[in-house]
Amino acid sequence: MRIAIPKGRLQEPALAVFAGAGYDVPDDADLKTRRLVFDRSGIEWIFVKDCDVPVYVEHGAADAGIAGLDQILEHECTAYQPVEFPFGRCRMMLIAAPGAPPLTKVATKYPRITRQFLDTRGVRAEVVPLGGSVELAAVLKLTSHVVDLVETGETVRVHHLELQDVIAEISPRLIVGKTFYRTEPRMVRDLIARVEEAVNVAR
Amino acid sequence: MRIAIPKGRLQEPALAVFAGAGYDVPDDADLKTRRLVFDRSGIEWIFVKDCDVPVYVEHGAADAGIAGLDQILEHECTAYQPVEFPFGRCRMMLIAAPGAPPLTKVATKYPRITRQFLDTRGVRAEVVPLGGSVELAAVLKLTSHVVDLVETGETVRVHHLELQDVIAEISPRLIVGKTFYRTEPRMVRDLIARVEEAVNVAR
Amino acid sequence: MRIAIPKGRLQEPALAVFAGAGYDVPDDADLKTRRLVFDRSGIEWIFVKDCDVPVYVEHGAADAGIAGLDQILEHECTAYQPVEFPFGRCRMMLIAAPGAPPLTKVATKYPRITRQFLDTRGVRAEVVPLGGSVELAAVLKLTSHVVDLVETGETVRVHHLELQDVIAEISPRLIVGKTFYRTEPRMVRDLIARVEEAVNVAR
Amino acid sequence: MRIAIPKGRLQEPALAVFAGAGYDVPDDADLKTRRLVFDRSGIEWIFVKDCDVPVYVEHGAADAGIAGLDQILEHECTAYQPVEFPFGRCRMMLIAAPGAPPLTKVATKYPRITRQFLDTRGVRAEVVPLGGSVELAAVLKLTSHVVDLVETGETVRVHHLELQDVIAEISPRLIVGKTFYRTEPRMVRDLIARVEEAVNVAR
Amino acid sequence: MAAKPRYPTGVHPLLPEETARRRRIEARFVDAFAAASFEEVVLPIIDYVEPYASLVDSAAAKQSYRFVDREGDLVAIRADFTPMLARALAPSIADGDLPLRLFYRGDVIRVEASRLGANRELFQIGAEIVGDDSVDADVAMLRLASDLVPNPSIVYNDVSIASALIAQSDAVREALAAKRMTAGVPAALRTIVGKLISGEATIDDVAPFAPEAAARLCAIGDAVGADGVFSLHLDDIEDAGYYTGLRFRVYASGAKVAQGGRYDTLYERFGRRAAAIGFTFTIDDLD
Amino acid sequence: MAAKPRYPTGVHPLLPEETARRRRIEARFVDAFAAASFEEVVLPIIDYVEPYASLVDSAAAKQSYRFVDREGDLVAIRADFTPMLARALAPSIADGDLPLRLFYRGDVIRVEASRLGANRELFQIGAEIVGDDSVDADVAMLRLASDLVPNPSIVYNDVSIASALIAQSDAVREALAAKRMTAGVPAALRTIVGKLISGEATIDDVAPFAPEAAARLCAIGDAVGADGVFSLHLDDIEDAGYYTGLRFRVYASGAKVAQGGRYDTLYERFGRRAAAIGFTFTIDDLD
Amino acid sequence: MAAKPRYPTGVHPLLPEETARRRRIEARFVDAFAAASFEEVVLPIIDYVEPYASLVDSAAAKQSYRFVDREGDLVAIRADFTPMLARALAPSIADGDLPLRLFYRGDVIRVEASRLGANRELFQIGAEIVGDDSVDADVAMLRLASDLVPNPSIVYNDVSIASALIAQSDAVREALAAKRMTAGVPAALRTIVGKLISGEATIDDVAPFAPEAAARLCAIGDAVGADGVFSLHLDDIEDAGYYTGLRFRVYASGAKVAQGGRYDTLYERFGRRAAAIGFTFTIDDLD
Amino acid sequence: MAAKPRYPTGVHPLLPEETARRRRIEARFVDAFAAASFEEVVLPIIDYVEPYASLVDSAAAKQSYRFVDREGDLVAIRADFTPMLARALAPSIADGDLPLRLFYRGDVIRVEASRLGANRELFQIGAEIVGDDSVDADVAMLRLASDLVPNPSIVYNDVSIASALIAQSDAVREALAAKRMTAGVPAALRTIVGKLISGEATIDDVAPFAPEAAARLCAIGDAVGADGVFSLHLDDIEDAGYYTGLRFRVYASGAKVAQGGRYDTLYERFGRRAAAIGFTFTIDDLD
Repeated sequence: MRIAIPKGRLQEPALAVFAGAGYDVPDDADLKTRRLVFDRSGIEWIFVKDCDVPVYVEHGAADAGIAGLDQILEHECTAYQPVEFPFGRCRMMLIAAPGAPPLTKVATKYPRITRQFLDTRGVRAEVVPLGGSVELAAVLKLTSHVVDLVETGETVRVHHLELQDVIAEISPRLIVGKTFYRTEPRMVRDLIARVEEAVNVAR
Repeated sequence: MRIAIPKGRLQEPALAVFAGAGYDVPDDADLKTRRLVFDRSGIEWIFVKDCDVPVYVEHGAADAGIAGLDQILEHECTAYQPVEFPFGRCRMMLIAAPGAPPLTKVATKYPRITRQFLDTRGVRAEVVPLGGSVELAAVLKLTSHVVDLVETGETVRVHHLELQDVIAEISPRLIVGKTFYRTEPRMVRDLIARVEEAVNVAR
Repeated sequence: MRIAIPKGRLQEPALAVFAGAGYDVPDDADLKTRRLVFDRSGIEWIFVKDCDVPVYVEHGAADAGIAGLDQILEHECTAYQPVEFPFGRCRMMLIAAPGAPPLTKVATKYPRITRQFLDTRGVRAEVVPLGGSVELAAVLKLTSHVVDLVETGETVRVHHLELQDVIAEISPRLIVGKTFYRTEPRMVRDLIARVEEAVNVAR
Repeated sequence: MRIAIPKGRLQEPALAVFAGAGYDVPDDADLKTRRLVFDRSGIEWIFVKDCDVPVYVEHGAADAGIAGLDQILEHECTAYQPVEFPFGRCRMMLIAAPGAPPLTKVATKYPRITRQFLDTRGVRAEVVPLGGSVELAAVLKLTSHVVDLVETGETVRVHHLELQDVIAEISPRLIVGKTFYRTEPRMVRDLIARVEEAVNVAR
Repeated sequence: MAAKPRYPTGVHPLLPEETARRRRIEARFVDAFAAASFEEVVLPIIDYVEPYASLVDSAAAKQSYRFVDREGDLVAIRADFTPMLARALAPSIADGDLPLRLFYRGDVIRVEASRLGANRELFQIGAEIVGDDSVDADVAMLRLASDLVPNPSIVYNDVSIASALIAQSDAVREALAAKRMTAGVPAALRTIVGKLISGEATIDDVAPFAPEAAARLCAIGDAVGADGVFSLHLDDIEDAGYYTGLRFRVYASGAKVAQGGRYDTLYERFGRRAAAIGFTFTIDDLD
Repeated sequence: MAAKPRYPTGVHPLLPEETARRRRIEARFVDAFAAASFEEVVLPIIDYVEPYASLVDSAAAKQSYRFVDREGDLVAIRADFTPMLARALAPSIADGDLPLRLFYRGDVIRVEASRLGANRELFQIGAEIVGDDSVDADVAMLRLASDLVPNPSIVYNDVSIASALIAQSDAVREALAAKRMTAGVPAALRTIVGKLISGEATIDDVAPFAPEAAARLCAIGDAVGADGVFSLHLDDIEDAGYYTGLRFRVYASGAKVAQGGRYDTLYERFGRRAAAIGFTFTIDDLD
Repeated sequence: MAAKPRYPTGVHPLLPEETARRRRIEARFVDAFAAASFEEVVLPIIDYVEPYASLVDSAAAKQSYRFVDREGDLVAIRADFTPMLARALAPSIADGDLPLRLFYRGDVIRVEASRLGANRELFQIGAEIVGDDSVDADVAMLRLASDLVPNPSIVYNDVSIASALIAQSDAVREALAAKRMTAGVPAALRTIVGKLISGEATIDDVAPFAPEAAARLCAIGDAVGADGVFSLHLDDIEDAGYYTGLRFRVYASGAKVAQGGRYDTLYERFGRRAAAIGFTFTIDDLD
Repeated sequence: MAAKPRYPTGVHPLLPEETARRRRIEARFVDAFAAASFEEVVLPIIDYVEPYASLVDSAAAKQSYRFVDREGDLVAIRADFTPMLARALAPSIADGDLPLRLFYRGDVIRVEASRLGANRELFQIGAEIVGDDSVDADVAMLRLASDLVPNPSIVYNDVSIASALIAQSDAVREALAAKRMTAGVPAALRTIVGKLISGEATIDDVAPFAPEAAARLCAIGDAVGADGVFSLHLDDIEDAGYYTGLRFRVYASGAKVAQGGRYDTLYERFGRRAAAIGFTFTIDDLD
């Protein structure tokens, strides 16, 4: 079984969950190395960028993994989501540039979600996909709005941006590939049960 | 005039060029702060992710900037490219997974370029856009191939991947927005002349 | 008011009806001349080929006329049909060539009706429009079938053809153009009333 | 071999040609009967409406026949036309209604030819197919123009119509079906040679 | 002069003279609408087919240019303004705004001849009152229509009367469509249907079957009068389509030049309840 | 308020306020054109693709809505007025008519974003002089363009200069396109190309390569002056397309609002030799 | 060697080697079907969209090539065999003929990637029994499917069980889709839904909600056994679509290679009541 | 029995009986081709229109289903195998491979009746030798074609003869097309054209105009003989299309069942020089 762990803000809590579930996860020493793949008692742990986890699972290159709903939706990932985690929750929001100009261009790391949101709203606006800070794009008037995740709202305040609309409530989930789910039911049942258990204990 | 500097591997040489051209660029102290926008003697320096520079210039949110040809092509950016830089050169290549399996899936940070490359080759293969390491994708058999930049080829060797095809020679360029170029000819001429000068001196 | 009379088998009964309705119709002497247009006490009588009556009325070149349902349907004529006549009734039928071969080609003077009939039956067959005798076409094996009007069925028997299907019951009607009907209600009411009267008397 | 003879104005000269070519054609006695098919020394003579001759030959239901160019074109008949006859020549013309109104509607027995003529002229006009006299249609203002054959021009003068444009020079031709031409070359050669001979003699 | 180029069915360019003529006509209508304080809206030349699916029968649908766009959606070139206006307006209407007086202009393009008719590009100008279901609105629109052409003859009726009868037996539809009594018409309806066909029917005759409609028609009749411009045709059931009440046609010099009526349920289909009445004039460039 | 409906890429309705704004802009242009005695023509919203095949590169072609009509012909929704005007006019022009001063207005609809640009419905108004190849016509159109927007900045050039150089070596095109000298540029041209790129080039510098164009540019320059509104950019080779001589762009408040030039061979392609110069303004409803 | 030509999304030629491979696979299936006395039918590569409108959700519809034909009808290139077979067969079936054992083969062409999946041309071979609603037919088809690939793993279920639960609360659908209990699931169903999600659910657990389906599954289970080839997944509710009872998927070497089930109401939609069960194997040329 | 459904022009399903018949015919051809060591290729059911633009006249193009795909490219459903085979093969051919013996089978779908002909779905099976320009190849293909149907009558000619004459005067084309001498034919050619039309022409008569073709025809004639199966028709110039030399048609029981010939320049258009000769049989399901 190969499990994908998202690097970045979700990595630590994710590993904690699996550790709590009694899995032999890579330790800090391992993680200090530049390696990204670890075999631990029959399970292969791979560390990939958070946005890539759904891709690995969808393609069956990983059997399971932990991914935020933002990335699951953006990739239209069809994997099952048997466990939702209490940590790392936030909101995806539509945010206006200082002075809240009319909505004409939206900078975002989530072009697909943003496009769908605008379409359902019937808004004719251009989506500008960015790799880096989208708040900066609003500040520099590249776009009239941005779509991004909001946790504390600190960044938004600092840049005098304006929260306008909640697009989705975001939480991390345990995701399991469909084929793996059907072809290895025992392994899957065990994995889900243990992770659920660990989450409940942690509560 | 607003100039976009790419964060990351090109930032330092880029600033060096402008400094050499006699521009009052933000100093290390500035850069230690988390700020990304600096006004220096009438010029606004903005620091954005490398892949976003062409976007800012194309939309006129920046008048000029420094960007790699990889990002210029991926964004089909139409800005002028009056100066090519001697530093930071590399190649965009098609790389096979260990054992060089038949080409069926390609992981890349450059989906548009990769799609065009495959089409001109008449190859039916799926492009898998990734945000993180694409070499890992090949190692983990997510895809049969990857398209990525190759400088030393070290990563490729380490992962036992196989260089198969050169897609493009990549170099950083000074890019200038078309409207700015036409509406502020004097400023543009001066900028280009000074940057060219600095480059030649550095040679 | 201009009224179109179909030359041929319907001409005599048609004129009889209008005469019975008290209209001053052209007499035999008139009809012996080669003229086709006659002014009689304010009404213009025009004599056109039976298949052209619906065309004149549809285009408003005639205000009313007498036409068989076969021609009304074939021309998809939208005129009102306030009176149906007891004379000149017959059936439009699908008729097979001697030996009733499989249905592959149909000769007919009614291509549009035939096409629709075949489509509703889901039959893939070629429609061969003819100007002359369609029975001959079946006899000479130009087509496997024909669609034509059948009164006594004599022709069919003579040629050893086989009646296979009734497509429509055909009768002549008084037709009145829609615009004329709406813009000259009084004239229309009077015309219809008198013709109906005459028909009922004749019964 | 089955040969199609057009009833009507071309019937007599057509039979004369074949008689002159030494063929044993049906005589007047035959023609007085209502029969339409005659076997004479191995050749089957069929008498069909002039507009149907190209249809019979195109479908191979007749091997050869005599047809006017007007009908050949209207049916886009692909048969070979090895002999052109000196008799029965005329012109297909565009004719305006009295007073020559602007061209908006054209009544005709040749809808396909008329459509093509109007298209090549880039004229937006409605084609109104009629079965009967098209001159009458112009007189009665059903249409602004008509397309019809003109021999002496008498009818046109009588109705005060106006000849406007020659669409095609029309002459009757001997037509031979392509498959028959290729599969029975000897018969074909003999037929053509004899008919040509007869035509030249007649001159 | 070179041969004139051919254009796709339903379109053609207007050269200066034709354009001037077109613009003059437009101006006359636009001024009249402005004077009656109607505001203009512009409707798109193409739109999705799906939102209108329930409104358009397949025969009519096939008369418009339709194609699949890059997203795989079926799109059609504008062939009828009224439903487009409802779809465009419905979401933006605030209660305070109503009633709205709007007009629009532009080409509708049909790819298919309707029956014997020619393929024609049709330039249309129309007006509509949204959010007013009063008889006054009916009368206002009838009067406005009658002012737009010289010597008009306007035929009107209320579609709900015929629908009430047809609801009882579909044979009524055939009889009224052919203007001929048919065997199928139930005994109970033969008298009224007969009167409708023969044209003898009065409002009192139909009142029992559709009291409200009858009352409205009376009120309208009183208001517009019967001075030869307006005439009530109770047997007229053509093209009821999405119309729910008053239905009328405008004839001038022996040809139909406009048609309209009331469609109080149309806006609902696009998410906003609002009564509406409108008409559309067609300036056929061929005539 | 219900959710706003979505419309196909490139179109959307204009509600009263937007429509009023659009009509105001139209009126301003129409009055200016009328004052300069230009006459209006109306061009069809769809046309066949084939007649324009030689004019449109496949990339541009794919930016317009295209579909196969009932006759099986490939049809496109209007995406560029100028060639349509030539096709519509060419057959009807009589020698006596020339020169003609014409204008047109309407939407062009693009299905595909051009590069990073958004999908936008573009309302365009343009004018053209047909049958006058004089410098006076060039100047007249430049002046007319400059009168239509406040504080315009107009950049102009003659495409035949660059073509003359590119004819000698295709490397020149790349160099001028990138604004960077490349190895490929032949020695004989390095000086002039260098000057063009660096912006030092004067008319005298280019005269040897394209004497006529140089002479015309001088005459034009003398006429329009260099008062800050008009500036000559000899290195500008963008979108030469079907242009044959003068080429210009109008900028206002830092954005391109119009472009135009001379296309003396365009009418020929549609069967009628006639010089022509025109420009098109784009009023983007998003801005 | 010249550059390989590009082909439209979803198609490509097969050169001799690939063709030979394809024909070998075909032959293996065809022989197996013939041995089980299934007869072949050939289905058209294009068909009208309208007859299937009620069967295909718009998302799926957009995955197929669709275009408007010369008559103005919307046509699609084949993207799913099963409904086409029903439409083609329904009118011709005489009672005496039933049950029929039929098979078909050919490409289905999809223009759009489904989610992350690639655009792929899919060669499919399928079989169907029409007019037999017995458990024996279910078992026969399951066994036949299991004989067509080495070491298959077949997951089966009955869609009517989940539908019975979902009928009581739509929240059940979400829970079963995500495999996670959600707040919305009503108390009365939390136990069974929980068991289904956790995989503890037995046939006895679901019997109260869908007795017939439960009984059938028992019978099927007894017949096919649980030898590791067949396993019952009561929580499996994917792609119920037009299926009415048994639903199964065939996995081989870790990938899904076939799917099928029972659709006893499908033929009715095309005018002929007839139970039917079938499956379709997909041979992806990329793998 | 319910009413049979209607299908789009050019397609329809085959029920078991028809399918069996179709498969039997296929098998007969496939065996014959295999025996002559031809290998099968599979060609896509749709392809871009553009690569074939120079090969297909617009009339023929409009006989096939054409539509614009999601990328905005014009796509057509297969209507002719030969050029598709060339496009598919050209890039992959290595010199060592040649000559190649290939065959293919499948439907071609035409949306439009050709003239009086019916709309028909045509199932075609064809074979081709690539990379062999010898007379032996010509003879081999003629013989192979003659073995595939009982009592065939094969008419052959070399298109280059007529082209040589037509090159001197286009009037020759008309004369040969109508089979009637016309005034336009230049004096110098009247004798030969006359002989061709009258059928008296011999190879010696045409040799002066096209020596090579004449020589080839002699060689072919000697090889295939004149036993009543093969006959030379020097006047046959139908559908020369992309053919460059030998052209032949196969008739059986009074109908044309196949046609073929040599097209030595076709592969070049797709980037690979290679001579080729092939033929295609059509099994019309209506007959």
